[in-house]
Amino acid sequence: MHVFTDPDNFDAYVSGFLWILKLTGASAVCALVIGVLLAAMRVSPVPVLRGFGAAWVNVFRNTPLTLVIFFCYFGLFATLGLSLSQDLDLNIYWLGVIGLSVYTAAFVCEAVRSGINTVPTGQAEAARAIGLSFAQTLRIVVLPQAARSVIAPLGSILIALCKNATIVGTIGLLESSNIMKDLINSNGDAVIPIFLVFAGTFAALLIPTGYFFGWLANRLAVKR
Amino acid sequence: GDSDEGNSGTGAGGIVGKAEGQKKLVIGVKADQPGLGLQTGSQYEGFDVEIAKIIAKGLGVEESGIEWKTTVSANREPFIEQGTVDLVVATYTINDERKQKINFAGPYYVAGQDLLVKSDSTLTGPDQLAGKTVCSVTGSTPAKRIQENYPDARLQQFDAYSKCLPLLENGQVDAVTTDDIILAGYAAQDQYAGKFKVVGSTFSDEPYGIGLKKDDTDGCEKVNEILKTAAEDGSYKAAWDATLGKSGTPAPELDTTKLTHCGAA
Amino acid sequence: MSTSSVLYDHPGPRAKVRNAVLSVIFGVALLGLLYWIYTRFDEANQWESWLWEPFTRSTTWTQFILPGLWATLKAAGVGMVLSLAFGIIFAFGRLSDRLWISVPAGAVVEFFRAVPLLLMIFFIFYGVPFLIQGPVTAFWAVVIGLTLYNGSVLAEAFRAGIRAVPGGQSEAAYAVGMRKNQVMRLILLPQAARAMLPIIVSQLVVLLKDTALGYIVAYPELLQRGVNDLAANYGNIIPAAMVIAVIYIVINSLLTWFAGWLDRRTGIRSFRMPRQTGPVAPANAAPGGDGTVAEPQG
Amino acid sequence: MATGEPLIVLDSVNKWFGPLHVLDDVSLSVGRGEVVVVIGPSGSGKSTLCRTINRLEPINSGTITFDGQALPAEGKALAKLRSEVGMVFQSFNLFAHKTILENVTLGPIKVRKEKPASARERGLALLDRVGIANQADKYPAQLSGGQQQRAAIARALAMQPKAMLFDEPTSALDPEMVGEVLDVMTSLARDGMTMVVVTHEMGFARHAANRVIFMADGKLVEDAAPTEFFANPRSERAKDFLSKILTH
Amino acid sequence: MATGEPLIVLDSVNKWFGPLHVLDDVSLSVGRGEVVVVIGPSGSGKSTLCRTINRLEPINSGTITFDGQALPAEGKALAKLRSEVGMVFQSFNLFAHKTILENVTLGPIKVRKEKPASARERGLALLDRVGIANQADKYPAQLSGGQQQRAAIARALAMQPKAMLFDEPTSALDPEMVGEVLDVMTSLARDGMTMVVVTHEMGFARHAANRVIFMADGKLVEDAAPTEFFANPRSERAKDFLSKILTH
Ligand SMILES: Nc1ncnc2c1ncn2[C@@H]1O[C@H](COP(=O)(O)OP(=O)(O)OP(=O)(O)O)[C@@H](O)[C@H]1O
Ligand SMILES: Nc1ncnc2c1ncn2[C@@H]1O[C@H](COP(=O)(O)OP(=O)(O)OP(=O)(O)O)[C@@H](O)[C@H]1O
Ligand SMILES: [Mg+2]
Ligand SMILES: [Mg+2]
Repeated sequence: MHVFTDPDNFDAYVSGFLWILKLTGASAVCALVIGVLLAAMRVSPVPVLRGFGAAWVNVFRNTPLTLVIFFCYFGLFATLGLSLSQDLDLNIYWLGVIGLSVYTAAFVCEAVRSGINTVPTGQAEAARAIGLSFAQTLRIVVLPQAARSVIAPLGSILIALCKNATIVGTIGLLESSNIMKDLINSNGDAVIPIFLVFAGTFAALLIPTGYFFGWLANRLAVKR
Repeated sequence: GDSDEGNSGTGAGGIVGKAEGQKKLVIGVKADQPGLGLQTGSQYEGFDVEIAKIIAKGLGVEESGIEWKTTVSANREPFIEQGTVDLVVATYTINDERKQKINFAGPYYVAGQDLLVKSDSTLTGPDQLAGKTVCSVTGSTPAKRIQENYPDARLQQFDAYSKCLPLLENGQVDAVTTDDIILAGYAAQDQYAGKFKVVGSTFSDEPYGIGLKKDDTDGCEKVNEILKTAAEDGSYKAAWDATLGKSGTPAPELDTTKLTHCGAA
Repeated sequence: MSTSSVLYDHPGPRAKVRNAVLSVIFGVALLGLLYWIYTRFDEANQWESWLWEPFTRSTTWTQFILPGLWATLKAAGVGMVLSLAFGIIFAFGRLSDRLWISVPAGAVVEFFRAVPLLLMIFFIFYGVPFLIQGPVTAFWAVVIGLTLYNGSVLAEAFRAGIRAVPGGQSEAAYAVGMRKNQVMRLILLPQAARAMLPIIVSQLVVLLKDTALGYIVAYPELLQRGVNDLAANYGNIIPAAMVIAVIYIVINSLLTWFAGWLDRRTGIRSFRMPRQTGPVAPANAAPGGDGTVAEPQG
Repeated sequence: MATGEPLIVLDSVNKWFGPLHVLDDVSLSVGRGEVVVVIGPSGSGKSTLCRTINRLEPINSGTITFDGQALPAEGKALAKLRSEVGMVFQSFNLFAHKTILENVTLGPIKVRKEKPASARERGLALLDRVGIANQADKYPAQLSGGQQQRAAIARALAMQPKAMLFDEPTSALDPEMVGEVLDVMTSLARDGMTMVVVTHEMGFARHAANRVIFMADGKLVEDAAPTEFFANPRSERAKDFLSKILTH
Repeated sequence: MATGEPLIVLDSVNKWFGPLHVLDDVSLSVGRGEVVVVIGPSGSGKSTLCRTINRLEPINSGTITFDGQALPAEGKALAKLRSEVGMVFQSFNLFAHKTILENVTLGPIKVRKEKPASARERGLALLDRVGIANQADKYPAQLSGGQQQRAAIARALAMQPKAMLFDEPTSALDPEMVGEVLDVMTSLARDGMTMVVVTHEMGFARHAANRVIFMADGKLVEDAAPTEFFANPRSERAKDFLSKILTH
């Protein structure tokens, strides 16, 4: 444990996880918004929108996140000139957020869409049969019921997102995986304790998160 | 603790014994550094690779008996310690921290940290880096040196130098930093011909060594002998000329008086 | 599209016009955006022929891309087989009546689901050799990492799938005199596997993509060879990344398509997860929406 | 009971699901206050017929008019039409995330823009009429099937519809609950509601219906008064069907 | 028809689901070849009764013997017992991933270790007996409800059971398919099979049963010959129930 009693190392450890948390937080919000929009497109009656949603999902689900993040840096920033901050780290951070968001949004979209599909068709029909409009049907009847069956999968996606944040390290952000690599490089005799501390921190963050979402999903589950 | 559990001891367990007994060696080299260790398909080429071949030959191992293994900066010590490779010739700077874990033969070349900039750049040294963006590899010694000694420079890190170069070309970074010899390798690549220059004011000494197991003193001494011979019979110069020398840089002198004591002292 | 059509009405004449108009507007906007990106890449000289010329040479393919692809497929293939085995074993473990089996199985699954694969692979490569006093090759570091993570996700998918098989199926099996392990093996697992096929396949796609994380231990997979190493030779990193991205998309789509084809061929078409009719026991029958989406690691 | 011009008129209606001809040149008119029972074997198109009347299913050819007007194709007009035609489904389809009372008041409040207070009052009165006023604040899953179906009827009635469509309202129910739902339906019929009822309850057809319609393979095969139909079915199909359904 | 010692004997059986007393001191014996119909309102414990007999549900107190032996608690002996008691469920529960014939032969092959060829032959004969030999290679989802339920009966018969339990075998069926299933059951009864049948089909109870048992709130309220029970139910509960179920 001598590795972490060194204040420099400890600070590095903390800052690594802070980056992970910040990446996760911002990307979770963006991915949720984009994902829901995409899901709305995929169930919309407009063919081009449906096609766009499907293409998005297919492209991002089939590309390694490492490449997506790569394109955010080398495509958006280096080629298209999208600079999000004067600060180097912040710029990488925001590019990472974009990459994580567009990638995760594909999974959110699928979760929401299959959530909508778990609402029995009779519910939408009954809503239309009493004269509710499309928007009302969606808003008052379908989405509230879908939201509840979508919570557990969204929980898994959030957990995966948090772990995926480590991949932003490939474009130079000193998040936990880079920090761990660094510590292991300079403390070859303590590989196992170092790994256990990092893995343990992730486990301590994410296992309860998983149980929380499971609990929430159960609590809100619509009894049929 | 002491690594004397059978397979990793001195003598028969060292590279000399292995080379004699099996006529085979596993050598770790870089795969992504033009001019030094670059993998093209199953072939590796570059100065480090040539040096490795000279050493293998000196140990009595044919080229066909060499198994090349790609190493990256971060996995060189573990590879040696765990016996994944017998030797590492991979832009491997000799320093005290590393000497704790492994043994170094050499140096076969003394590099120094330098900057690669666009041909028309006015940068002349690290002191002018304040506010400029420098690109290097995550967690590498050059990156750390910039962080510590030139904190005003903005440091962009990637997992490979090859990612720095397009940014330098675009102007998104002002300089790429690492050992001059590595930079020279990139500058000499066809596609960048004439675009970049190595600034030429090194700000560190990076004696490149050949890594082997900590307790393989015999092997280390043997390698040093081989290097001495290579300096004398011209094979060292030939290795340079066939690789980094192609860009016109004359071969350096190999100062055989500086060879290590192989942990004997 | 029959699934989504329940949401909105069959379009009338005005709706049809509106949809067409929206289609055109959105389509034009999209094309405009793509064109803008194209020109920006053009301004950055990314379409210059020397950047792309290497891809017309066979050596680029035989020396970089194909060996990388082969390494990727090899790791993914072995990883898939091991993950499925791991998934089945641990799903059964977690469903066991015996606490001393189900609790450790649950802990293992939860732990490996919570640790980033990047850290896992790195540790297997650098840390495990200290434990086993012997080297671990990059290949096995990648494969074992993939197996532990994806196997754990699959274990959860199988478990959810088994629990989603209507209770009546296992009751009927018990009623003809089957033992618990026969019921699991002959009735529950095949149905769960088929019902969960989409999730299993998307998890296998995730697994294939995750081989890209092998870069951290210098495993020479597609991304490493095709982007980093190729660009070290030719200095064309952005075009290389585009080509490699397309290859990933094609391969993963093929995998998805293959699963669909297998699905149809094995006559699964005629198979449908039976619906539980009549009174459902309120207790253990909750085929919730959990685990219906693959976990998008890497 | 039919008075004045008919409320619902189907004229040569055809509908296909892909290659399947589900409604084959169906013409039918239902007068105001009339109760029409539709019977026929499974898959004969009864549900589809029902659903075309409030355009949950569009038709491929022919015309349907309701209260003298052709069915609107979309938009507000269609929503308005639907709110005037109550529909009760086999599987109840109560909104699972709303209480019984909320189920009943949702339409009046959101579609008719009624004030919540008055909608609530009327809702409670309707729940009382179908005999489940004491269940108002429970969720659908907490009710028995019979109670759920009665709530569904109340929900439809809350829109003050001109006609009601029932698609096998009792076939998902436990036998001892069938009676309570049929009782509510019979009282509606007595009060002069125009009703189209798909059902297998021959008892209900006998005493509550004005006409019985027999469908097979998408065709309207017979259309007769109940006494006549049960005593003396004209077609072989109807005879065969009745023999299967009435023996046990 | 009862001959010799009874096949199934329940003695003071009690069962709770948490606080709910689902079987309240139930005693019952079913003789060999006897057909017992169980009726009663929803939730009265009929299914539970049925399921305790092959120990799909364990009981809290009392004893159940089958063919002279107490029900084994677990393991091989329990599996053997279950294979001797055929069970037919309301929702068919055919194995969805196996063809009809595989459904029928799975038990004989995997439990009885019969040779596939002979199991196949017997399976086909049984499918023929229930009238669906031509559906042998289809999957359950491709069959109508009536056909599925007949396949389920064949599957149970394939184990050559000493008794058969039916839990509302016709209540998930379309009305015109009820007859075909009841016909198969009636013929089984005529062939001397010992049967316990939970059903709402009063017709079947009347002509095929030797005894009718009426349950309410977990208690066995009446146990009488069918003619006697229908003509003259003794308890208020039974009267009330019959009135609900027979009026429409
Ligand atoms: N959305 C749909 N898409 C394709 N086919 C459909 C659809 N809905 C119904 N069908 C088919 O149309 C035919 C008529 O269906 P419908 O539900 O109207 O019959 P039904 O008389 O109500 O039968 P049941 O008594 O079983 O309810 C059936 O063969 C059915 O499979
Ligand atoms: N697994 C279970 N856990 C808890 N309660 C149960 C369970 N199974 C049944 N019950 C309850 O036990 C009571 C009796 O159930 P049972 O299914 O035996 O009734 P039934 O007479 O068959 O009713 P139905 O006619 O509706 O099938 C019911 O109140 C039911 O809710
Ligand atoms: Mg219908
Ligand atoms: Mg029951």
